[in-house]
Amino acid sequence: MTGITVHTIRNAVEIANTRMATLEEELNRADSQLGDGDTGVMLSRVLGKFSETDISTSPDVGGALQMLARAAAATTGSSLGTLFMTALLAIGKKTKGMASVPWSDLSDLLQAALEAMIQRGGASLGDKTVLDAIHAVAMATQGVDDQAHIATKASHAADQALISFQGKPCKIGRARMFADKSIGIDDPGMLGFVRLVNALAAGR
Amino acid sequence: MTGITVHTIRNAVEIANTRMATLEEELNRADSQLGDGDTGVMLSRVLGKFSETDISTSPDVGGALQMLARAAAATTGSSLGTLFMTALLAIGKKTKGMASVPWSDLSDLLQAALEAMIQRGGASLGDKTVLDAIHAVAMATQGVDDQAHIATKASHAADQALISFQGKPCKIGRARMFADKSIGIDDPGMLGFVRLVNALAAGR
Amino acid sequence: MKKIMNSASTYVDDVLAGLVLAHPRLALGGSANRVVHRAGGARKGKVGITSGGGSGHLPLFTGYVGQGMLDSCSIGNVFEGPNVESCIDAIKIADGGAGVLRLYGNYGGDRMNFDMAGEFLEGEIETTTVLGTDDVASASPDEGKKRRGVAGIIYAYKIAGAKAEEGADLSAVTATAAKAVAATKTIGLALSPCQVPGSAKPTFEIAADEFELGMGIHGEPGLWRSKLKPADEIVDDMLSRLLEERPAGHGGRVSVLVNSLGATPLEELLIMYRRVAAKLRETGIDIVQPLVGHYATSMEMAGASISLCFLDEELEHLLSAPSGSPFWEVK
Amino acid sequence: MKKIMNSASTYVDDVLAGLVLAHPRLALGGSANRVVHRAGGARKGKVGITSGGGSGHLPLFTGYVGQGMLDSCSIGNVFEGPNVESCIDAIKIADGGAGVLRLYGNYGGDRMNFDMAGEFLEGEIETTTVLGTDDVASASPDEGKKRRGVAGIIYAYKIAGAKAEEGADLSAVTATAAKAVAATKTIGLALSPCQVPGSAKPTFEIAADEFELGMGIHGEPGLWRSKLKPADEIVDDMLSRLLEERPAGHGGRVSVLVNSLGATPLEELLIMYRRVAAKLRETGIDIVQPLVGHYATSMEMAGASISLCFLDEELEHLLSAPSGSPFWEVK
Ligand SMILES: Nc1ncnc2c1ncn2[C@@H]1O[C@H](COP(=O)(O)OP(=O)(O)O)[C@@H](O)[C@H]1O
Ligand SMILES: Nc1ncnc2c1ncn2[C@@H]1O[C@H](COP(=O)(O)OP(=O)(O)O)[C@@H](O)[C@H]1O
Ligand SMILES: [Mg+2]
Ligand SMILES: [Mg+2]
Ligand SMILES: [Mg+2]
Ligand SMILES: [Mg+2]
Repeated sequence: MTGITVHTIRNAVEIANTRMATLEEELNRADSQLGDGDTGVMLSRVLGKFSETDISTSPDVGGALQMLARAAAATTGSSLGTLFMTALLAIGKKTKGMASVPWSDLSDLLQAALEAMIQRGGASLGDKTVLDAIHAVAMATQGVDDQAHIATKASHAADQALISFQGKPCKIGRARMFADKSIGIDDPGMLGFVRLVNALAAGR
Repeated sequence: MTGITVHTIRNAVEIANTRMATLEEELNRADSQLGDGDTGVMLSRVLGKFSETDISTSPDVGGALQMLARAAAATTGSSLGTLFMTALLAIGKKTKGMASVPWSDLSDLLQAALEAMIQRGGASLGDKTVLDAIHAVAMATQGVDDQAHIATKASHAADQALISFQGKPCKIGRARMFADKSIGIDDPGMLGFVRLVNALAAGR
Repeated sequence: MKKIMNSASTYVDDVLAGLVLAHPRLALGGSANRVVHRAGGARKGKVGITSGGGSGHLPLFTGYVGQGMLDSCSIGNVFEGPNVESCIDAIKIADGGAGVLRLYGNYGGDRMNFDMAGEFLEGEIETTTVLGTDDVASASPDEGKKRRGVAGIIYAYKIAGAKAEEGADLSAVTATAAKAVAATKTIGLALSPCQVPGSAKPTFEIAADEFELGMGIHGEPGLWRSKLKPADEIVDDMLSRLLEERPAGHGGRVSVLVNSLGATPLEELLIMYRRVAAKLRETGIDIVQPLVGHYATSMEMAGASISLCFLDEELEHLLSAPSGSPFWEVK
Repeated sequence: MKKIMNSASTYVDDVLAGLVLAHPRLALGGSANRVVHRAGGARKGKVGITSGGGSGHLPLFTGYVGQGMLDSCSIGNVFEGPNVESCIDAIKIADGGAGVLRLYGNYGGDRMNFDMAGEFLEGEIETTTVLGTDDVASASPDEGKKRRGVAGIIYAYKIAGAKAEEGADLSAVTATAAKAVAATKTIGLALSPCQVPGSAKPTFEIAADEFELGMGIHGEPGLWRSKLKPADEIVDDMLSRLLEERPAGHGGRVSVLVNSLGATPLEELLIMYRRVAAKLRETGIDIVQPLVGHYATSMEMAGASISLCFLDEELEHLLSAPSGSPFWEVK
């Protein structure tokens, strides 16, 4: 079984970018409940830029992810965008020089990304942000080593995270200021991550 | 028969000032149709100031009028106010040194005031302003020499002027900018003059 | 419209009190404290320049009192001319013995009051008059004398002020002020009204997606109303109207003022200025000392005006002379 | 809300283009033209100071680039932090070889981006960080580090800028900036919202007769809402909150900034300033170099803020040092 390669990343970018066509509006709407309504626009812009970025010149996964991080740095100043960039850099550092990364490493890599994002953004798990969904996926994929199983488990865990946080208040970002109102509403960052994981798991 | 004295002026001021209690709102409303809605407020302020001004120290009519003009100068910067002041100065100049002015002079004095106001403001007769009502009163009182007749004739002429100008457009002041809309609406300056002439003629 | 104020009746006096506290180079005088003047008083032997007008247009008119600009300024209630007494006071305060130029916007009420004040002082102080008539939307070019004065009058303040500071006599200062007025053309656009304190309704009404070209600063009707258009298109229209009045033989240097009527933010003024600069460059005109900001407003009215001051050598020289008014300093 | 603009997507770049055209002392740089810097570039050997933030707050942040103030400034989209790349560019441009202070408002996104930019440049340029945290309404005094930065940050620009101009090293400039931030307290009030270009609705909603104390400049909720009150009452409340935070041992001299959030006109700021001056005099406090005007806005938002900078000898000395930014000049 092949692992994660530059080609895998390229494919993932295409799937995510395609998904944004319909997801953009849903995320904007979610963000406009309590935030500034730009989560979808931002993710579209970043993924569009990724799609334009030729990472095939990179011999290793780490290099490809760093190229994407640099593209993000020039494309957005939003919190989610910068956290995304942080995650890419963190995983990129761990996969430097690797032409192929075993799927069994994915959970640990997500864990490393999570730590970097917590460090960067100052939020904690449980604050109802994108972090909680990433955490759920990292946990669910621990010890799993084939792509198909990872896809199923990740997709399911992401959905569960979204559902279980719906009834909780947001504690970070703009929505924090309206913590009570945020109960019953999806966090747009988390929603975006979950929808993209679903798409990647489904291969479209 | 006695003529116009400082005492007559003092009485007129009181009558006009009292009349403003109810007239103020009517004039504001008239001015707010096309103007800035302050004709009533302004006239109230000026007449209130006149009422506080002790003109009894003046031995002559001209001096008393000049005192009132000076009071107006310190009380308003509105166009009607300044024209009123102009009128007072013009009549004051003609009645300088006169302890009593024959009622038969009134028409000429109004005519002199009118000329000064036209000179000052640049409007013409027929523009639908306070000038047209003053003109009507000056014409109607020409050659009349007793107060009672003057009162009747002035009051009637003023009313007629108001009616005959209702269907015409305003050609000066703020309302000029909305000349068409001004048809059917009373000019606030003219309305104020007419109502005060009515009150003076009625002795209350 | 919401206002931070104590009451309509104290509005103007509170504003003026704050103005002179915030700007110690200014002082308040006149019998009713409705004259703003230089704290140091008139300079002996210098021609005085006085202006005035209704309140509600800050920094116009009072904010341009200072060295190399105005000596005094009489202030009326909001959107009302200053009364005759304040005009008399302002002329007296501006007088340094060499006569006083009355330099103010062409509005009927103001004119009556300033004229009357001048007559009161006849034989005592020599006065002349120059009226600001920069608003091209308010009358056709052949009726130029009927045009009202708007933001562009600050060029006349600056230029006449510098001339007086140089020691020119009353007739020379007056001639220069008239030249500055003749060289300056303004056109404005309005997006939304303001409200006079104490008044129950705004100064005019306009649909949520419309703007009006050429509207006056008190809501006087303009040239036309239309749905909002892209800024560049609007600016192009405004500029072409101003350039139509470019004086024959003009040498190719202008100063530009892009002015907010109040609520319109600096961001939008700069979007406009970007286009003005590009278009003038295309036309072969060089910009000297551009001004972009709040220079002549109508309280919280939204909208903007563009003024061009078509310079010659003298005007440019006087424009760049030092001045020390709180809202237009040149060093 | 109506805007004079070409399109939401060109808004920021059009504004920046206009800004540098109107102010030739400023230049636009960085790989995406999202850095405003001094036209002359960094001065060799001087500590650089860079700031940044979202667009829509002019003259903040870019208008304070200039001699004796900021060296560069990265700009994001409206109400969005500048991206990491612009922050990197801004730090590089500010660098004169003596290190760069990152001095900006305490907002989560901005902090992430500036931190990340600093890390990208590790080993290449020495950087330090001071965050503006002047808004007393945004957290209690014991959570002072959580407070957001608003208009009062310009005092830190001015004071740190003067310190750097004097030749102080990075750690001294950083310490002085931190001292200026600690000495400055701001409270704001909001009357009506603005609208982000392209957005379908305003940043917040508020009744036609209400105001909100302590609301943030992006519409973040404040302390309380109430029916409009007389200006003096509002100012008294605001001032007492600021004076509660007067540092122990403060000598009795403050600088005051009464700032419009955008649509609120100068008239109303002066009404507020009048009361501020009277109240501080009563309290035995002397005002130094008051500032009243548009210094930090949220486009067409209506409202105002009051900032007090509690001075000591060093801060006052640095405050009065010359500075040459387009929107705050001291000579
Ligand atoms: N400090 C943080 N830590 C973790 N996640 C965060 C943080 N701040 C924001 N987010 C995530 O980013 C999302 C908002 O993203 P976006 O709308 O793009 O950013 P912005 O708030 O800058 O407009 C939130 O829903 C949340 O999931
Ligand atoms: N130039 C003028 N000549 C004659 N009458 C005038 C002139 N300007 C204004 N008026 C009169 O003044 C009235 C308006 O008065 P007022 O509301 O007090 O003044 P303002 O227009 O300054 O608010 C008009 O109705 C008109 O009768
Ligand atoms: Mg958002
Ligand atoms: Mg009126
Ligand atoms: Mg009026
Ligand atoms: Mg955002």
